[in-house]
Amino acid sequence: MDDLYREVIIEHYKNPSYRGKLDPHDISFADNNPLCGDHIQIDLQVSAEGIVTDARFDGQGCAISQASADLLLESIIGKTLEDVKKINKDYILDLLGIELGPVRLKCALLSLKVLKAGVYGLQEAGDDLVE
Amino acid sequence: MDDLYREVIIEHYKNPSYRGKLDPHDISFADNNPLCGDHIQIDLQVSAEGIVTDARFDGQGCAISQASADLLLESIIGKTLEDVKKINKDYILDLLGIELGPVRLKCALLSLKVLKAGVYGLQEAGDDLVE
Amino acid sequence: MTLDLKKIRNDFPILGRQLRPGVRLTYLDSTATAQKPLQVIEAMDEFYRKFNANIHRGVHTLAEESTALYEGARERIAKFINASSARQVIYTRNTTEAINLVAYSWARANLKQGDLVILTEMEHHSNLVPWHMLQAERGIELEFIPVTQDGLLDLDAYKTLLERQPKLVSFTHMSNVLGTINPAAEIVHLAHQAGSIALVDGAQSAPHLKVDMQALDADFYAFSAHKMCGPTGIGVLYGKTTLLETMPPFLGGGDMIREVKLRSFRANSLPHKFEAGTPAIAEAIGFGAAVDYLTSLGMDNIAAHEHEISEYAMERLEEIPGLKLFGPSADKKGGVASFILDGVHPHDVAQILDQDGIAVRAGHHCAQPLHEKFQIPATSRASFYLYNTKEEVDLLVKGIYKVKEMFG
Amino acid sequence: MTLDLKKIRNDFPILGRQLRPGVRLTYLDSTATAQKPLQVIEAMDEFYRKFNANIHRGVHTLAEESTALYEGARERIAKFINASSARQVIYTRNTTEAINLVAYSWARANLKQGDLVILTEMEHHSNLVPWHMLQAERGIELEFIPVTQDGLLDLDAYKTLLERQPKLVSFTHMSNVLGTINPAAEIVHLAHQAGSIALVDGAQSAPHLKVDMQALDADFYAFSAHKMCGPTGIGVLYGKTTLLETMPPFLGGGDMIREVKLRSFRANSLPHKFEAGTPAIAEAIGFGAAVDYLTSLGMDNIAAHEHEISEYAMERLEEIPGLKLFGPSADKKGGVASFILDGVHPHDVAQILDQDGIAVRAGHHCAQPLHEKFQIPATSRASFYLYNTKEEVDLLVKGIYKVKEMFG
Ligand SMILES: Cc1ncc(COP(=O)(O)O)c(C=O)c1O
Ligand SMILES: Cc1ncc(COP(=O)(O)O)c(C=O)c1O
Repeated sequence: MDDLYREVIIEHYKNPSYRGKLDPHDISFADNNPLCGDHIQIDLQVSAEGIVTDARFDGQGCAISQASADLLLESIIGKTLEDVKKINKDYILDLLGIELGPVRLKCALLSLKVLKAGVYGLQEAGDDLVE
Repeated sequence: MDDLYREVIIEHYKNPSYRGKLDPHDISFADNNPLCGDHIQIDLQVSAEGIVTDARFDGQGCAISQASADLLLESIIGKTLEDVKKINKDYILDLLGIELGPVRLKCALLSLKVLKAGVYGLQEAGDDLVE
Repeated sequence: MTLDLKKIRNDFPILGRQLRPGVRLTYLDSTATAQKPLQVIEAMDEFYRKFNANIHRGVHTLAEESTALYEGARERIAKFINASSARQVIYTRNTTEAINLVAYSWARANLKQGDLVILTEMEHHSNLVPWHMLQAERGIELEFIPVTQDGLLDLDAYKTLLERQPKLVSFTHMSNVLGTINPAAEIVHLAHQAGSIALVDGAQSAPHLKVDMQALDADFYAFSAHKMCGPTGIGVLYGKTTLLETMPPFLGGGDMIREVKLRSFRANSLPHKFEAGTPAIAEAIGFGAAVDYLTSLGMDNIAAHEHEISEYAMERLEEIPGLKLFGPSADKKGGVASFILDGVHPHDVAQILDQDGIAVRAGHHCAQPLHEKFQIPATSRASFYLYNTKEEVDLLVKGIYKVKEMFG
Repeated sequence: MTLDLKKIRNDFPILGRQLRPGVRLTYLDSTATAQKPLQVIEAMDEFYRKFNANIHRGVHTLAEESTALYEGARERIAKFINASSARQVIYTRNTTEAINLVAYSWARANLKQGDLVILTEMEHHSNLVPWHMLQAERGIELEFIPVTQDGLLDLDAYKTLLERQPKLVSFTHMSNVLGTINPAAEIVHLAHQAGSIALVDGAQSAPHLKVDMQALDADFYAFSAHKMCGPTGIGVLYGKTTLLETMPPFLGGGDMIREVKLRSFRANSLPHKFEAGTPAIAEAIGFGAAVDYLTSLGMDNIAAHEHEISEYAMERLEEIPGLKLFGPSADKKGGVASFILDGVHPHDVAQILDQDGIAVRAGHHCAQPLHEKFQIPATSRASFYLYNTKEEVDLLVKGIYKVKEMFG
């Protein structure tokens, strides 16, 4: 009915393919969306060549944030960490196929921030990671 | 030409009768107008019965503040300290015979604040003294 | 006297807004910020068109006029909360800055390691973080009056905490999530009996209840204009004169001084001592217009109207299957309805309601610890103010059914 | 390009005001606060009529719109001062709060007893009192770059002071009394060479000069909207990212947090870390409109216009017997003319000029130590901005002759 709730988003929200945890994992990072308190954790398995071989996310969030996490992880499996570092805001918006205002954008970008903070080995998932 | 500069004010400003210092004195107090930095000192001689027998002011200020100091001191000589404590804003405005906005009012009231702070033996000449 | 809603709604231009073709605004987010009546918007507009000048130091006409307007607003705000003197009304940016002023000035001068500050589990971040910072810096201790499952403060637990001789009890008059109206005068009285001073966060009470500083007897009371029909950028810290007078200044700069030398200064008298630099002049004047507006309607009438709407909303919302409301029953709370809906994230609730122009807030509403207590990350919150109607509650309920359908 | 004064003056409703029958306003007090063009007044008016909502946390349409407007203004302000990122632009109430933010957050985390802070003798109280307070609290040392008799900073003395390895050099870009435009980039560069950081008080430069954070290279730069055609209640602290990121938060509360637990919090990222509570939303939007307005005229054109007026004013004022001007020659200063008139107190000068609608300021202009240096308690100050004309200078001169007559 509305762009924001395209079927693909509702589908990934209700039936995510990459929800869960990975044990063992090579990279694991978690952080919050300061605006709403939503929390997300991302675990990665990475090959010796630096290629993401598996990925999972866990935590709570709205349809936008959960669907974008699921879509994001789906899209990075098989990519190198170097490629992951290059992912930005527009990449996510393309995956979701929607326009978002500044507040909902934060929901959509939370998983990317957490992913990149993990890949870079940072303390915190800052906004500058996705600019 | 303008109410604020009635002849009596210009006259008291140019030729004040109570400018100077008293030595010896029984009460002496000085403070600033925080708005403009004008400074005024008032010295009093007081009889054993608590009657003001002489008074002087010193310092710098605009015509309004100087004239009101001169008029004020003129009016309190012969009064008791108890009477001086009762003097308020309206008394000064009556002496000056003019209306004043909130900023110039501070100029007009500086001498009264300093006088009352001295009479009460306070540390500072606060606004509450003239309310 | 009941409010004339038709007339009132005409005072608020935004309430007539079409968000999208055919979609009218239903504003149910006044707890976050209230809408502004023309009376307030025009007072500020007029200030900039006719009177704008910097205050206090100017002797020219505009400066005299703007000073009189700025200080006149302070007088009316003082009267609105029944303060004994306008000197007790210190302009700040908002409630948050007002509480920080107390934390920086009063608390840093009076609290030392091990001193106890009592807060509650239902505080807004604005009445938590300043004390967290002081705890890290000074080693003060923090304790919290627990919140019961039905959203009330546990006063027995409070009385037990008081035996530990706190220096400060700081609590919200009304919860912005649960809507709970706390027995503020009683909490203050008990604090005083225990030898403590009391700060009341009035961000949600000043807009909605008749508050009276003489009856409340709080040592400090903090509130924001923007939640009570006034502009952004201005709030107030009210304080008892003896406390304010002995507190050191907070921000240093122009206007808060009596005299400045190259290497030292003397502070100005109240309220200026705490107002450094060019203040929010137009905003103070707008705030004055806002309290005039509220006074003209009557705070008792406003509270009664909100109560009626709120009671109706509780009834209607409770009927919705899978919807859980937080907070006490309608008689113990203001016009706030926070809820969760089975299987739907609050963000999605708010987003889907927005498609029909219904503005509710979703998130932790700056009260994360309270949400944690109830083991939920977020709620959706509808809140009601003097301009809301029962028809708007009906739209909300209809919208929630639509949400359920989409995620069904 | 020269400014189209007729068109510009029409943008400012207040400039057409009749103060009293037959008495038009001649506003020569822009150094205290500037007047506001319709573009700014209407941007805020429109915000309240159409978009008002609290920002950041709302997902409904109004909240998205107001957040976008608020953050969009930040982007344009960042561009106006050529900051590399909008994250370096922190909204404060005014210049004063911006300087206090540095004094409370950066300085209290970095300065210890005996550490040297260099100021100048021409500082506004806002760049003195915060350091007096820190001196009293921490025992830091203060030294002052002297002002020469013709109103310039003594840079040789500065270089000698730098040998004492200051931690901070904090100085005004342009004096609000003398009008002196200090060689800010050079002062900053010398500070850096000596291993010190540098704070520039831009309250008077941001409104009047083209400022460029890349060229200036200051670590902090503070300015106020109300002096540059914007509203009251909003200002900015610009800072270098690495400094801002390592500084502890200042005010605690909503919005400046990433996460809050009952007993602890984590701070948000820049710029939000330093913006606690509901900010001055409408005012930020008004500030954005103000920088748009200034940009549309061109800061270089504004500076050139002011220079022309100022040069003319200096010439005319110098001709008046018994009038003494303070500050350097017109080529080294902005549009500020501070003077004293033999035998007449500055308050009386201002008051009598006001009878003809001429608004000048009288007093110490929040720079008492500078006045003390020149051994005068007060001056009268006429100041010029983009909307002032040579005819207004003529009215001023005529008015001063009238004053002389009255007190003759
Ligand atoms: C040089 C200078 N610094 C600081 C300030 C303080 O600005 P504000 O009052 O807006 O904080 C002023 C304004 O008078 C100024 O001229
Ligand atoms: C209970 C309570 N306290 C404090 C605040 C903070 O108010 P402000 O953001 O205006 O500082 C709020 C506003 O959300 C509130 O609801």
